[in-house]
Amino acid sequence: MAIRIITETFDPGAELNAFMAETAGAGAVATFTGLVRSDPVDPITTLTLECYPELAVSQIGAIEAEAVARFGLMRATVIHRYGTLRPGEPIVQVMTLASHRQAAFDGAQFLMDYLKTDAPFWKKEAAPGGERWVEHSAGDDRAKARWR
Amino acid sequence: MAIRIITETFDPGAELNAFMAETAGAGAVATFTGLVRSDPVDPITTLTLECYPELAVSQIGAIEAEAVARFGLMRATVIHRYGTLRPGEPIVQVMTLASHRQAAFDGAQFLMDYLKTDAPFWKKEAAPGGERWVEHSAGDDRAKARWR
Amino acid sequence: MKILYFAWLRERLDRGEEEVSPPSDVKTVADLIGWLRAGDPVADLAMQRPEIIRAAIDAKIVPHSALIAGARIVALFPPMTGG
Amino acid sequence: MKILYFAWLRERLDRGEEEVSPPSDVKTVADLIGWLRAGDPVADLAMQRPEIIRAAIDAKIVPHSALIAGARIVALFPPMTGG
Repeated sequence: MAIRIITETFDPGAELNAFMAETAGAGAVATFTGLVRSDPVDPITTLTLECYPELAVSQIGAIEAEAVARFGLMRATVIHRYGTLRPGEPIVQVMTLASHRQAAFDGAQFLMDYLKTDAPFWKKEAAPGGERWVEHSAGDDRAKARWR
Repeated sequence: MAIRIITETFDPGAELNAFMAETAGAGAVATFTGLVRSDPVDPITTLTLECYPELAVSQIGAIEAEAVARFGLMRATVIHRYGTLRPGEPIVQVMTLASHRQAAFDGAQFLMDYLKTDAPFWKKEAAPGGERWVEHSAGDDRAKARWR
Repeated sequence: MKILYFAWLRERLDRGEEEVSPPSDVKTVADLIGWLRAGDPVADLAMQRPEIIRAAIDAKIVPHSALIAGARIVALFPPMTGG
Repeated sequence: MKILYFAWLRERLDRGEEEVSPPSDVKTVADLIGWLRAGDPVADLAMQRPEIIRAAIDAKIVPHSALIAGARIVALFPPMTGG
């Protein structure tokens, strides 16, 4: 298990390769990479993530431990950035290692669903017309609820 | 959409980065990487995949087109190897790009479930005790059936 | 006791943290939010919907019913939007 | 007409392909499998459970009821184990 809460950017492919360097006989790796999205019709200039790092480490640590136990993962890594990011930059990456593909996929989806609602980050979009805080999504609450 | 049926190995991280180089405003990338598994208790020495390449291209092309249409993916890539592989080597990688994470995850799972049952590859394991063809899995049929 | 504020709550209050010494009848997070609002019209407006404010005590998420006795750091923030 | 065999079917028959000229009453894939089995004890044994044999005509998967008229390449193989 590993958690990295960072401000600098990261290299998604290099992270995947580093994660896979120790596969220990396991056969399935699921990766999710979240990028700063920008609607061509309504573009943003930057996305700023505010973070409470101490709480992020404890919350993500708990989420990872639950994912590992629940899906029998052999390993899981979460990388999450904060600070000011531009469109196309990676925000988050989760990687899971399991013997079989369903466990790897389920673990990665579980981690993402919980990060969306339970990890102490707050997103603010800056666009030519001004700034706005991204609102908490009811859809994200529903996505998390399916794991109960 | 892209399909690569190859015998040489590939670099999972470099493939992910190449896939993400053109994200065109989309925010979610799901990746699945399948590696040659080896049980420490009952190890294999090699895994040989036999392939019917012409049929693989037409079958995987049809599966990709269905995934793109069904989940609204912006892009999908499937890389599948054949030939003789050693434990830990990558066999397969699927990557999906979408605006939102659920579509990316669903598209990648759909592709993997269909590859398992509908792509013309046949696996043979070699172990110290001899060789055996991997049997078609009823679990894989059930995994595919959930998408109907 | 230190209080941390995040995101739009921090912006509306125009401060990211402050030291406070609530009286002894302020026992829970809910009491603390009420006491902060009572003492400051800006805080009163910023937390006018206390049910959407989340709380953590010493880097652990807690409900509004949690006791604040012994807490070193109480964090108050809007719903999270990570991932 | 060329026939391709894959995986354990190829191994049991000890050949990956062959040219055949079935008579005109061999109309479907099922007929073709029956005709191949009738002409060769090794093929008869290898395809003794025809229901598990999959077929493709000119690189397109087809059911056993598919007509083989006009086919250039018919492939016969066990259930696939890709991914």
